[in-house]
Amino acid sequence: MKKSSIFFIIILLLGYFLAPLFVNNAFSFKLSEIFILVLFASSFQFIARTAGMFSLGHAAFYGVGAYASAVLVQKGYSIFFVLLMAGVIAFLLSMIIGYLSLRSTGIYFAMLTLSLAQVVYLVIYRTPALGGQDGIPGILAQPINLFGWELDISRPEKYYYVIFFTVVVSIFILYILTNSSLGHFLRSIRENSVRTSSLGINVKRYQILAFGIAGFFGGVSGALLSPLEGIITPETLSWTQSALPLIIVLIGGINSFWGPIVGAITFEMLYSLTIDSGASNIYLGIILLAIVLLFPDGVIGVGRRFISMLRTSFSKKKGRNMEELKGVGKHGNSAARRSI
Amino acid sequence: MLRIEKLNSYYGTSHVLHNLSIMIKEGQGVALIGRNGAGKSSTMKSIMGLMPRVDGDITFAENPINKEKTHKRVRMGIGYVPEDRRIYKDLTVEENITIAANAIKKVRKPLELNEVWENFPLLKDLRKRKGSELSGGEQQILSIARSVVGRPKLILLDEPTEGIAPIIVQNLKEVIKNMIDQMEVAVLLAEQNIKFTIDLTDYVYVIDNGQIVYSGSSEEFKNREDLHHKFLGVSS
Amino acid sequence: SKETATSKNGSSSSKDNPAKSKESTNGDTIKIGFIGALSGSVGAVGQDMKKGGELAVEMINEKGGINGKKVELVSKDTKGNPKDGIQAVRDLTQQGVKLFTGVVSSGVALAIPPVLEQENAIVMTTAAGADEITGKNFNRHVFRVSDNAYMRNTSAANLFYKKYPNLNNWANFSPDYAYGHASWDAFNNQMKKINPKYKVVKDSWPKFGATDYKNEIASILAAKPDAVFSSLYSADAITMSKQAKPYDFFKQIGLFVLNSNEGDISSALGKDMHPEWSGVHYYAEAYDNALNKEFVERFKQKFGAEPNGYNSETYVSIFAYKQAMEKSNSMDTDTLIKTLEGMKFDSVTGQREFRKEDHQAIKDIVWVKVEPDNSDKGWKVTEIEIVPGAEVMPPLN
Amino acid sequence: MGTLQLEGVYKDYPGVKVLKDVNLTITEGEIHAIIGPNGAGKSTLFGVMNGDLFAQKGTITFEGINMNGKGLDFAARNGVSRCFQVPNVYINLTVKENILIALMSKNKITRNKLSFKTFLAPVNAYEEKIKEVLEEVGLSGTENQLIYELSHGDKKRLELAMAITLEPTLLLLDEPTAGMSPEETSEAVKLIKKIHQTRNLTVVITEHDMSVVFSLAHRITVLDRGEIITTDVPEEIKKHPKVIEIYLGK
Amino acid sequence: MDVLLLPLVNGLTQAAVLFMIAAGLTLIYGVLGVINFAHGSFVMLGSYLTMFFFVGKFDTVLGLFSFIFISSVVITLLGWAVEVLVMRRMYKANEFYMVLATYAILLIIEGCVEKYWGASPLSLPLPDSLNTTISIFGISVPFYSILICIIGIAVMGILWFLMNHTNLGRIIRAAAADKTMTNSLGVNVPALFTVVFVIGIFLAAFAGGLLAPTVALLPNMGVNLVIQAFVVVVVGGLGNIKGALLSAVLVGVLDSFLGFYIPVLTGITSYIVMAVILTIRPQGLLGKVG
Ligand SMILES: Nc1ncnc2c1ncn2[C@@H]1O[C@H](COP(=O)(O)OP(=O)(O)OP(=O)(O)O)[C@@H](O)[C@H]1O
Ligand SMILES: Nc1ncnc2c1ncn2[C@@H]1O[C@H](COP(=O)(O)OP(=O)(O)OP(=O)(O)O)[C@@H](O)[C@H]1O
Ligand SMILES: [Mg+2]
Ligand SMILES: [Mg+2]
Repeated sequence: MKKSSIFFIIILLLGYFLAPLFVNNAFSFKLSEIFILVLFASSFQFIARTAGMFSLGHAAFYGVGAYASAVLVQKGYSIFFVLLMAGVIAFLLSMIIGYLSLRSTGIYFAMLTLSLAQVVYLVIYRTPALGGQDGIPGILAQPINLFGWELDISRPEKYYYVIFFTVVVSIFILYILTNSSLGHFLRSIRENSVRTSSLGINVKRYQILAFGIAGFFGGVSGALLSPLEGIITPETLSWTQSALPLIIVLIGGINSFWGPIVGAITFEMLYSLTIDSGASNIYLGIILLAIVLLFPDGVIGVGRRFISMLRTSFSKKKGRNMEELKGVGKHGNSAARRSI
Repeated sequence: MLRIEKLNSYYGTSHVLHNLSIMIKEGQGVALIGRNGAGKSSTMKSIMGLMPRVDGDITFAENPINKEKTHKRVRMGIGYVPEDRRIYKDLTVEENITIAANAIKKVRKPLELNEVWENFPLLKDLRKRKGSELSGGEQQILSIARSVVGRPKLILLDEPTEGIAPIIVQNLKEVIKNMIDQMEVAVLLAEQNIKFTIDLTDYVYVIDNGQIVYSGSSEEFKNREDLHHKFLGVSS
Repeated sequence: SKETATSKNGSSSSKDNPAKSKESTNGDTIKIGFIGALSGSVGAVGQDMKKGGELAVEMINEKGGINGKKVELVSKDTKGNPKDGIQAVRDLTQQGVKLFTGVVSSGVALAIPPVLEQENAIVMTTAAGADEITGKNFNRHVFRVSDNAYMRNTSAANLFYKKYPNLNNWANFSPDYAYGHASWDAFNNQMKKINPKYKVVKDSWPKFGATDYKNEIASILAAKPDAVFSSLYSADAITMSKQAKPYDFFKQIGLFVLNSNEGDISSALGKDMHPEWSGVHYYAEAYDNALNKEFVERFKQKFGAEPNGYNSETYVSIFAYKQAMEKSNSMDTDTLIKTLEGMKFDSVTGQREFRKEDHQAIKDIVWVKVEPDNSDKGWKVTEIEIVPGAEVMPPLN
Repeated sequence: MGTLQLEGVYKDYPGVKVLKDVNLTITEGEIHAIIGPNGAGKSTLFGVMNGDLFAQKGTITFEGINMNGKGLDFAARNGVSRCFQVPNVYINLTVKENILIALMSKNKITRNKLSFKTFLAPVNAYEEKIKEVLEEVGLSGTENQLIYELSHGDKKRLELAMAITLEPTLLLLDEPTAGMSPEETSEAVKLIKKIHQTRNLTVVITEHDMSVVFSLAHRITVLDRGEIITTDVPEEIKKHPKVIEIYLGK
Repeated sequence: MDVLLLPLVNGLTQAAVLFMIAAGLTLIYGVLGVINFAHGSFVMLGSYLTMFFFVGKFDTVLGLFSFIFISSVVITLLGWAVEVLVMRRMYKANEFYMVLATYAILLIIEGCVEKYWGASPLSLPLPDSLNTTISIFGISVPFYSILICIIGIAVMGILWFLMNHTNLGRIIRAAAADKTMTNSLGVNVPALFTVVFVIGIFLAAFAGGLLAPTVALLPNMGVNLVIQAFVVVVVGGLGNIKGALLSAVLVGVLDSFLGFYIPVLTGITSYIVMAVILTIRPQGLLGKVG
């Protein structure tokens, strides 16, 4: 990473850290939700972009993490322990689902994850101990003790910091994993699994591991959700929820590590802007269509194109650069296709 | 019959064919010789309209075709045997051939099935086998048969001998010769195998780095070992 | 062009513009927040509820508002999701709203109390029926102006035992989810208590949102019940009715009780409507008091239709707020909660009272008998029964 | 050691018997060629040899280890590397990244130096090694090229480089010179010879170019319709009447 | 006897509708490579339009079926427009972009229906002459269910003939395997794509029309149907019409039976069936390997 972008990230983090001091509660609640979505989408992107596995059942881990945290928080455990446990439970579940689904590939894999996630959804939906269809209300995080300093995190402005810290750390870990040798193996499997396997790599084991890691962080993101909203319902596991990370990642830009972040912010903004129009689905549909048809590299792709346009308009060799610019767009598209 | 002038082709940003000009007369066998990556396949794809971007003129039977869709070109009488064969793995040998026949049926009368078996006796026994159950050589022959069934005026053959046993290569040679001589089909043959090519064709284009670097009659080229060496790296 | 854009914004309705709204709170407007599903699968219910609220606000403002202040209804769509419900409450409280009405889904009603507490606000739910809202999950910031599952279905048992003492073999036909189970439990328990000959011959639990009920229909018929109790909801009830028709289901059983049909199901089915007893929040012709007359008249005037139970409950809730504010002459949340607790107030369905301990309104339960006929509508109400709320209030725990 | 043994191997696809009673011993250190007409089952035999395909009957052992159907990765970890008929490399990665994956895998197999450095910054950790391997196969200077910029012959070299990175004892090459120009072919032959010598490998190849076969192979097995016709030294094969009839022609 | 027969007939009725939806889905996937999430919204539109044209106008059997047909045609035209305007630009893209594109279309269609007809459930009455039961082996079965089964079988027959005994069918199968090559053999592949998409949409709309008199109409009614149909398609083997038939019957009947005897499994059955079959045969019942 370049020095300038590290600097930029630090400024950004500082801004987010201080945000609750300047904005109202509704806004910091919204920010919290965005953070959770960012982690949810990043965990999805970890397998989608790095390992080329498009799961359509990612909400299962999100939801199971959320339920685990709802139960554990109510039992009085401290939030960080709860997050870890929820992650571990989601990890185990996703290893199982991964083991079953990874017998197939491509769209079969997607449909298998979708259907297994539906099974998880229906099981939770019909478990009276978990509140059935009504879910579990009244989830309030216990105060945490930081070096003798008691922090009441039951209020969202305070709980914000738990979310902030967890998401930043998780994304950092995901970043490292993506660029580690594990990430390289996963990419190589995505590129050509026969070749990877003939290099002596047990392809399936790695895929399951990657699926498990994605499940872990998906679970953590869900676990952050339930104390924030105070209630958890089976809808958290529904298939539309599984489509969410895919939508976010594609809106943001699938090829960029920052895609989920940009995507989550854009998505939440669109959602808030259109919810009271009474036709939010139509707007969302049109916007998605526009992105898919016109901006396959998402908002980040648009930004990059815009920046490179600015650059070229300042440079002298104009005639040639227009040509190049077309190339950038085209190349971008094909890169998007390739990398999936 | 086919005339290519100043053809430039691109894959995205990479410019692979530069000002290429080629001419093929009716019923003539023409060779396109060049080493790996020289641009043989790209030339054929350009003729078929399968390249992402092509500039220049291509006329076939006096009609400009560079704006036509691929299927239109086929219906005008161009057949194509790609280097990777691309037979239908799930369909039987017979079905593979009937599809090709049906596709141009409205335009021209295709060959009857038994005419196909006559020309490609090897396929007759494999008639009911699925494409996936054929070996590489069998697939190659099927692929050629499939393009011939529509009685094209011109066939583009991309490296038909690649990965084929010597004995089948002999067979293949006769099949192609037969096409040119008896069926009066013009053939553009992309090859690296000079021996195989020269006997089948009477004119040769040598392509290197996307440019035509030599053209002349096959007889002449046959004896120009210096050229073989220069453009194809044959040392003998 | 920037300036015109701003001025356009400024002139648009204030609910879109938090800056402007804040200003007006400090002035002389009382804002009441309406939250409910305005789109999505229960969107129609939310739309109906909102109409009642709009009418109430209009009528109050005509007569000079509350304590001399104008009232404004600001609304936000929850789509029936807890998540959006919470966000709606947060957004509206940020605009200075402290009093809420509406709420279609029980999920939202159960989700928002912690936020209400934090923001020191009150909600008066007008349709959510889950018992927990005023029971197990009681929260002092939540009031329910309408009835709940326990009341509705206990009243059913009382009423139909009294009306049809000879129908003893009952079948249950309810959706397999919380509200369905709560409904059946209340009905079943009460029947067991009061009718010694009562027997359940078939207990069917189709999936919520199912599209095929033929297996259940046939097996219920096979059990030959005298009467069928059902808490199928909305689309499910319609689908079931359509699929039951070829079997002559409704002719073969003596009595069909559907615990929640605010006229929506009958209207959708039209000519296909079957005979049934429907449980409703309110029925326009059931009451002959002045308040109701005024409501029906004004509602018809404004919306060109007869009001239903979703319209009425939100309407009533706004007047309840009005009475509490006027009685205490205060806008303070705490004071208002204390005033509302145990408050008696007149409504279109006669007098109601918020029970002090659980904030559940003591109100009548209305049952109407619907039968097919040859009119354009395809059905008509032939009988109305009212069960006083006090008889069926859930026990306090 | 280094010996691959096939005994009574049968392999069917639904409706097609591809290999019939194949008995074959590849002895340590030899270059063994398998030839035969198209569809004889050469590629299938390769698949069976390295555990990619499961033979319904018979045993396949390498250095005493059962290979049958154990998967490509198992074979690779036990010293069997394979190059495919169509060069099989990571087409969207650079040359360097291709080798990098192989090196990381090797590191994983031998479990040496599982350090933080190789986990977190693999590219830097392997820089040196990548250079060495590329030099060995004659691809120096192409580190940062994308695969589609490579010639066909170079792709085959790259695949070979990846295979030898694993330091195998047995190398399976399926038509190593198919699609190559004569120049590339003769270079490929030299390269295979060199690698065979310096690395002390056992090599099995299939090939249709008889000049390649005769200049490389110590022994040749002729396969026809799934059955072994004969296994012998090149001089004998050239004279074998059946082989001439079904394969060599003339 | 009746305890066995009843769920069987019900299951077969479900299977008939599911098959019609799944056949279109699987055909579109097989040739165009598109997972059409919007398929369900065309089913839903089929129901709504039939209701829109039909209600209170021509209360006869002939009236009902003509309007089912007319709505299907109208929707097919819409499908054609969608193919030309949207899908055609998407074929080169990754399949998940297409999932998203069709999801967007679903949102738009659903949103428009909700705007126009409202979110509350609507109903289309069945003509009285169809609203009866007939007795089979002593148990009464709704006549309309039997009718749906018969139509399902007829549709199957037509499709089977189309795919195996017509040129179009062979070419469709060829294009499913290799578009570029099929194009190079002289087939107008883009036009073929349109034809296939439109056939699929017609089947969906037709199924929707048939379904309309038996259920409450809701703007989101297509979503559950399409997910069920996906299960059917995947279990049968993507792109395989015969597989779709087999698995529609399997899923329909199993769901009906298990739901009847073990109510707690209703709605989960099909997913469990799918999970079990795909773990044993990852490519689906009749899917091809790889
Ligand atoms: N899909 C592609 N994208 C980008 N470049 C490509 C693509 N396909 C081929 N090229 C490049 O275009 C050039 C010409 O390739 P082409 O396939 O036409 O050569 P060829 O003569 O047919 O070679 P061969 O003998 O290997 O078949 C080569 O440099 C090749 O790398
Ligand atoms: N997956 C498969 N299913 C059915 N039959 C197959 C399959 N793969 C190969 N075959 C059949 O097995 C036989 C041997 O094929 P194989 O590819 O091993 O031949 P080969 O000797 O490598 O031929 P070539 O020299 O053309 O590459 C062929 O007849 C082929 O049709
Ligand atoms: Mg080529
Ligand atoms: Mg082979």
